[in-house]
Amino acid sequence: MDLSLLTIEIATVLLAIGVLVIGLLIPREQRFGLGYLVTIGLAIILFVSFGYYGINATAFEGMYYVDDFSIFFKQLILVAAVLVTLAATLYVKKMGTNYGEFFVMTVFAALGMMVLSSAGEFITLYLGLETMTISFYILTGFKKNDSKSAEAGIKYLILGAMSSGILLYGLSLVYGMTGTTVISEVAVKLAEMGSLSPAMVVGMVFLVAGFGFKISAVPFQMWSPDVYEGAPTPVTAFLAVGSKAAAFAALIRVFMIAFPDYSLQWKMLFAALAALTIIIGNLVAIPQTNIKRMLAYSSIAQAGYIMTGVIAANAAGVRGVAFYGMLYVFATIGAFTVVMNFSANTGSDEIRDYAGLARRSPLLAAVLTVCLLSMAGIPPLAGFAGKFYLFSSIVDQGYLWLVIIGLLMSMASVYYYLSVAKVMYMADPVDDSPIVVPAGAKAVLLITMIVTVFLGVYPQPLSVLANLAANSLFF
Amino acid sequence: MNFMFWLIAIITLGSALMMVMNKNIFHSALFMVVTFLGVAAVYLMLYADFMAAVQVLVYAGAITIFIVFGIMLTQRGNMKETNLFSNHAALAGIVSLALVVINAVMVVSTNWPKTGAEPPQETVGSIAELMLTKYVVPFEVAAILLLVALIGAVIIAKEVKKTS
Amino acid sequence: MIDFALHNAWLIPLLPAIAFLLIFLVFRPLPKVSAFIGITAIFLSFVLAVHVGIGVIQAGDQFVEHPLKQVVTWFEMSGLKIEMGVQIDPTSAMMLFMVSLVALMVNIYSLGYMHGDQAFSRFYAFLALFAMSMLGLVIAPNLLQMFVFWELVGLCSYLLIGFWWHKYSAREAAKKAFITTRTGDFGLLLGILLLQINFGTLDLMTLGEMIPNFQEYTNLSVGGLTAIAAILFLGPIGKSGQFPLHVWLPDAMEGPTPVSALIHAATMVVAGVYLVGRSLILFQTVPGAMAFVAFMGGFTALFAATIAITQTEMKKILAYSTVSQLGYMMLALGAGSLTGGMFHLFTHAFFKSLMFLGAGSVLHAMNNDADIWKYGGLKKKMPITYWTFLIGCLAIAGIFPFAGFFSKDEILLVVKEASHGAQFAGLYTLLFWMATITAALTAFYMFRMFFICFHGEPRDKSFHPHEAPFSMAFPLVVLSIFSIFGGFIGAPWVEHGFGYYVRLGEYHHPSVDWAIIIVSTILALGSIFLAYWIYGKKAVSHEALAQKFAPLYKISFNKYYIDEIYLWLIHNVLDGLGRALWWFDITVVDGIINGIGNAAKILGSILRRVQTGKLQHYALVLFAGVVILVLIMSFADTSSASLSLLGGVR
Amino acid sequence: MGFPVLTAILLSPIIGALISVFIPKEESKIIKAVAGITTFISLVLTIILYIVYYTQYVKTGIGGFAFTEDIPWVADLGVIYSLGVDGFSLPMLLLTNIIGFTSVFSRSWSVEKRAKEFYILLLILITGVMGTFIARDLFIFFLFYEVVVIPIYIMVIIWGSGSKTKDVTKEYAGMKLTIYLLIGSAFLLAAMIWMYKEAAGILGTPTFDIAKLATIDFSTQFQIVVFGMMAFGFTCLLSMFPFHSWSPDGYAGAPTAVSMIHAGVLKKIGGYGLIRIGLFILPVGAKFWAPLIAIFAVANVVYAALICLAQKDMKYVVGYSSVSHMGFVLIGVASMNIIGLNGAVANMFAHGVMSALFFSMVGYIYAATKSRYIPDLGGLAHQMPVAAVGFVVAAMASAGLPGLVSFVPEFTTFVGAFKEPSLQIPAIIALTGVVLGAVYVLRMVANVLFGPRKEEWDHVEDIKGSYWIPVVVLIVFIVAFGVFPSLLMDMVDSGVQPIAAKLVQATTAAAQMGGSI
Amino acid sequence: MIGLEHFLILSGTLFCIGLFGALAKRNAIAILMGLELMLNAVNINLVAFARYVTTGILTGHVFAIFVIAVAAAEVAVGLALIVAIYRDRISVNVDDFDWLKW
Repeated sequence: MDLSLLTIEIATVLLAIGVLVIGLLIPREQRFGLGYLVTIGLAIILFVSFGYYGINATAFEGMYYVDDFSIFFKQLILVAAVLVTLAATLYVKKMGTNYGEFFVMTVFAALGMMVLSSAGEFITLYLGLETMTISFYILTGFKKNDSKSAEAGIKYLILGAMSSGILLYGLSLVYGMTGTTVISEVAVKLAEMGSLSPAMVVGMVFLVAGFGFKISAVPFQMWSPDVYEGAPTPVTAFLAVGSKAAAFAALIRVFMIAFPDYSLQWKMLFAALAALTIIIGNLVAIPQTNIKRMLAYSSIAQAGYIMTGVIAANAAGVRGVAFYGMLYVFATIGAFTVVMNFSANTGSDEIRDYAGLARRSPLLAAVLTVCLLSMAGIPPLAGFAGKFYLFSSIVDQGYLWLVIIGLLMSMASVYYYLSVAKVMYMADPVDDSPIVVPAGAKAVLLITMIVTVFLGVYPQPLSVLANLAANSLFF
Repeated sequence: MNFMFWLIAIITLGSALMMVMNKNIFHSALFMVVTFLGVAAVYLMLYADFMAAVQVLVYAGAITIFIVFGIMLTQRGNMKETNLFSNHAALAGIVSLALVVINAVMVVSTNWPKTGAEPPQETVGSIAELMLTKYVVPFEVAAILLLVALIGAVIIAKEVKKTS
Repeated sequence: MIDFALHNAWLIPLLPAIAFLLIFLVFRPLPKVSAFIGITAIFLSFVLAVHVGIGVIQAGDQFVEHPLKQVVTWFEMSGLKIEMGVQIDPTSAMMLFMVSLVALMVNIYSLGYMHGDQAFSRFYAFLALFAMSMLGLVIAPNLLQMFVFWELVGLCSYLLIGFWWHKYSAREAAKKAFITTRTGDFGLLLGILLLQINFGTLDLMTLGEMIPNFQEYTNLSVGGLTAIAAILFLGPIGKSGQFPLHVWLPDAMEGPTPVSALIHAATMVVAGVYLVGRSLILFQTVPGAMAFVAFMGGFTALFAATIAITQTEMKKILAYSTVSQLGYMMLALGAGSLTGGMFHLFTHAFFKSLMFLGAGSVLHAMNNDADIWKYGGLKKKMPITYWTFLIGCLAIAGIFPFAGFFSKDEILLVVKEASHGAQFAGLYTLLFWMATITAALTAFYMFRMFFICFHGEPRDKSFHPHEAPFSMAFPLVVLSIFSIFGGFIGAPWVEHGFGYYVRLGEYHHPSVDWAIIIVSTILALGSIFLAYWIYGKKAVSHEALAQKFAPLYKISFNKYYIDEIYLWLIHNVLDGLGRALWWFDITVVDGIINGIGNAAKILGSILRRVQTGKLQHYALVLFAGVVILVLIMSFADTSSASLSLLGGVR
Repeated sequence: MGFPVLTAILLSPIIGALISVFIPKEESKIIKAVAGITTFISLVLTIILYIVYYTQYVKTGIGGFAFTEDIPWVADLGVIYSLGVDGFSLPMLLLTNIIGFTSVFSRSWSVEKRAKEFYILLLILITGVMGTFIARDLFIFFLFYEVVVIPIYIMVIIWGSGSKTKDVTKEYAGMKLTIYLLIGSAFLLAAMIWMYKEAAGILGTPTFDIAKLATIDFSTQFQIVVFGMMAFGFTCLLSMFPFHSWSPDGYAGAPTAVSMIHAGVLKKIGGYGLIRIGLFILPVGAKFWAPLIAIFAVANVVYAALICLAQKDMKYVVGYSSVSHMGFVLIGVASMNIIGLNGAVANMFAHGVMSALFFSMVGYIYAATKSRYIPDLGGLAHQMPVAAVGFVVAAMASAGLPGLVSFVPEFTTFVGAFKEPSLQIPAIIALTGVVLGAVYVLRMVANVLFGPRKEEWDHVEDIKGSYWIPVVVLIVFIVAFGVFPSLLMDMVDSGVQPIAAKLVQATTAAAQMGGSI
Repeated sequence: MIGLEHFLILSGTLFCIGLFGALAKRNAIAILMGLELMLNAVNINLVAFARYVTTGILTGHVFAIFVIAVAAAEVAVGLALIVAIYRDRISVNVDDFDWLKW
């Protein structure tokens, strides 16, 4: 048994526990360095993880994948975690208690995501999922002086538990039909069985519901606006990108590897859900007045776009998902970094309070605009390239209608994104005081903006990685 | 065997239903314990002795105590009318019933790949072996998960000093 | 020199063009220099034009069939080649001479007339621009070049009518002129396009060869070609002020008088006639078109003359007279005589510009007060103006031996000949009589004005008229000389006269029709006498006459209310349509777009309400979704159409 | 190919924008100078290119793409950073640079505040437009195409203005413009993606190279659908009736420079794409849709011209007039023969310079008087004679006066249209636009510039200083290309020839197959 | 003869009763209790499959044990959250938890 394959995960655990212990040992006033410590640790792990490309091995009898696909998603998660922890320092400090634990929980959530993206077997998958989710329950309810935070936590917990219940039920049915929980073996068993049995129909729908909850696909999306709004903003950011991306990784592995024989059925299912998700996400985002809520709906819509890559059910589609997922990390965290620093300064998340932000802090305004437009898929920002990858993977499979819906709605989404830009650029600020942005957050802002622009203009580097990831899944 | 099954089934489901229907949250908790025990009995029928033991220890023991503590912390005095239905109970009923039907139809119409072999009499050994070899990753993850839950529960339940 | 002129005729329009640029870009602040440049340029052009004319005459009728042509490609693409160049033949040579002469005279005249005007330089710049355009039009070897300069003269006309743009009336008149002629140009451009499409060329010579045998080259029917000719004729109708697009020309008198003389009497307005003359072969090939041209011309001639009788402004009367005379020219062309049309064009240019300049002299003296009823007795105060104006009047009235006599008789003659032709004989007979009546009316209204202005006693003593300065008198004299003797070149007794050079087809020596000569002379003299009787001798009160024929007088005085009709049409129909469409654009086209946007917004706010904040509602939706999806998945056969809709449409 | 001159042209404004970022925002004069210099460099380079191409490729009959640059960009998609100019794109590039350079010196009263942001966005905008015209790779084309939308939005909402005659705000105008164009581009993008995949299937390797795509014979059905989607996108941008309603509002709302660029060049991307991509790659589909385009084109011309008559806001007059003029372009496109296409392309150029001058002058007057409402104005030639000259030249060019740039293109367009028997009636109707054009334009000229002096405008200053630049430069081009149209037409002809040849070849092939389309 | 199907139907029904409780009850703790029933039902499934489908291979048991562990963790966190929110709103009625909406 080669445990070196698990280096990344082990390192992450050690980091988390190390920080936890250090946090307990040092006095309260000195704990504010812990955030940076976590960031540096995660960054090192991220750096190390590049060495794991091309291994394409499994550990524990096919139960745990260490392939390029999982590495890619782990890197995605690590990038998200690095950015979030770097950006969150001011916000967390303002939140008050348990400074160190916040970062520890974040790392644990990241660990859960990593396990999820590597899982080659249902039990591992389930535990990864739950580690991630339970960490998020805690993080969501972390803001002790804000009752909304607890409400979001309880909502997330109850709904999350229901959804994992139904996911489990689905998993159990698949296990019952195939007698195995290993994904690759499931495929073999199902291939022997041939036609689709009722249990598999129900099982698949339950799995769709379970994963659909995590990626917030309509009609399983309803928790996300409330939770996104109520959760502390760094958590929202991490939740929006990390949990979604990891769930997509697991979903892709389960459906593409385990159920390729039923792809006709689940593709149809996903196509319908994707269309609904895109439409409803974008439409409801329009009347929002709270920026976190607006971003929540927009992130629902984003999930819809990413689902198109799943529908393709081939390497091109996975490449699209991987590519889009990564740039979505930058766009979303960029946007939420603006939001968290803005609210750390002003205490507000209302869009109308962003009036004149362009003059109070040009950087915040510029980053928010760029990130939002990237989500809308406006060239030359990365979102455009991402959408191109996604939509080009399904257009020749007869899903032109979905492509048109996707593109139309993404252009319509510009309406509410630009409404924010309008407030920031056109209106005069009510309060002229400048916005304080700590160096770490500034770095995050610059990184996200530069990467978003750079990947839009020159997507080649990321597309190489995404290709590796996609191809490793189908080797 | 048949009789035993039906008895256990009725007890389990009946107490589950009672748990749901009861308007006194404390009584509900008691019915829940009965249900858990019923499930433990079902495990025994399925030759899962270790599972049954875990069920009794964890569920009927630990989790029930958790829940009772929860109830005690959040309810003051009179326990009557503490566990009411909400306005949309009918809708919830319809959805649940639909799922019952779906499940039943699905179970009946599916050709399950049963082996027909006799089950092993002893499970603890194999479970232990599986846990420590093949399933060591989930095992470790579960450990971390419990740690997370521990820390988290402490952080969240801890009272904050009202500043300002 | 002659040879140089013939082969470098492109210099003739180029010189004024250079003058324009110099004045406009460099010498605008220096009025004297500007005028000097302008006059020099046009003088040089004139000299060249004279040499060209001599060269053409010396060559005999060689250039009639084989014009001297020099072209360069203007632009070219696969299947379309447009050239620019110079075509020298007797007709264009005649025009070059006439245009440059009148332009020169007007340039000189303006020295005095525009003296002291704020925008003196600009005036000379525009005059030079106009000279360039008009000369360019004249020498055009193809229809497109003609159209190009045609539009440019239109522009100059616009700029010069609106020269005093701070006057409300001037700005409106300029606009009206441009738009009205534009309406005609729509037809001209359309006709040109149709010719280009059907014949593949716009070259006048080539067209001249192809059109008579058009059935060989195209699949046009006679009717089709007639339609093209008629459409093309819309251009001349607009530019040459034919009915019903004549309305702009009287208003154009808002421009400075030299401009009226040059552009709206002698040169630009005859461009339409010239164009028809240039493309007469097209009209001749289809007799219907000829009859159309003739009728429009004849009708306009009479129509304008009836209006001119009652007008009270010198320039207005002259303007209607111009319209009428242009109709005459059209009539001649419509009767098939290039000679007749061009001859009258030639002579008319001199005496009409003479009269306009004379009128300008009067206006100048009368502080630009236009009402003739305030004048009177100017004879003594301004003798040169008086005598030269008289010469003009006699010329236009067609009294022997003045220029108008010969050209007018030529027209009557050809119309009479046409009335003996094979087709439309009745129409031409009618037109002949209309022309004859017009001739009488012309003499009458001209002398009416003449007597009112120059004879009798001054009616308004507040004016102190004075004779024009030399710069203004000199052109009057020169032009009156041409008005007296200009007709001789086309006189019947000249062996190789005007008709020998300017003709279409074989040369016929002009015959003398004594009947026409006598009748027209008697009518003219009679009309002059009548005018004298009413306005000179005041034997009959003109007011009483007006009272007696009140309805007729009113209609004539109000120009048949055509302006009012147009205004009504424009303000109600055209603008009304515009307003209606704008309403449509805002409410329907925009409305649909905004509606879609608003629908999305409303839908968004409705869907938003689904999010009630109650977590069990969310859970219900979640599980209901699961139930529905299971049902769909289990009851829908993926091969069936309903579901393949989701995944099978390409 | 030595010096990457096209990249240099493209980069010059971008460098200007980057420099501007580091200039303190109080130094608005320096920022403007930087913008002016960098766009001027681009302009000069483009003029040199134009001359070189004209003498070495057009006159010699070589034609084709020159000054090409190919750098592999995204390998797995087959995207190549592929630039080049031919007789079609070069006039468009020149147009962009003329207007880009002059727009820097246009005047709008609102720009004085926050000048730094304004010029940075303007330079980005100019670069985007340029890139579209010189991209030979569809992906790069699209990338540049959409780059321009957002800067325009921001510029409209910050420096724009509402209208007195129509109940619109600048926010509305900007949003409408943006969303409209983006919705159009959604279809365009969908069509492009599908075409790309289809082509990849046929060729075996993915490519966006327009020339390579044009070698493929797509099925008739495919062409019809894809061209339809594309045409929707492009004609939205070209403001074809009934998809035009963003355009007058947008122009009215935008600051002068944006109106100039938008009406002058940005719109032309629609026509450019329609011809370069639609007609060239999907000729059979184009043939199918041509009659509909022709009908809408006629509607464009007449409908918009009539609406112009009812306008009392200067910018709306010019806005609707530009809608009207696009009808000419569309008729040329619909004619589908080389003459018509030549006319269409030349018309785009002509309308570009002409409308830029028009908007520049209107904007100047607006900036000076703070009013665009025609009844408020009048007699302005007293106070601002230079602006009046520019205005009149623009008006005359708009009316299609020969000797100015737009006459020959319009004539050519109509020759092309009349060549197609089925287009003759529409063309005749559209020709009335020439008359109506004169009516509304002259009315505006008369009511704004001429007439008695109004005392209230005596404080207004005439054009001076750097504001001379747009007037002079644009008039020079308007007159030069008007008097010597072959400078433009030869160029355009050489660029359009391959497209026209493809059209002829494809449609005859389709006719031979017996398929009636 | 009692077979797999019986157990499956039993577990399904138990699942739905739990679900009903979770969907229809106002008390947040009652909802948690319903959730526990759902997880129990899944466990019956897993154990039943291990008994009938993969006889001798106890994957299902292992799975079920992990589910129990997770359920315990979830209940712990859930109760903590309920206590936390109860402190603030003096209510465990989930219908009161609707500050976040629309």
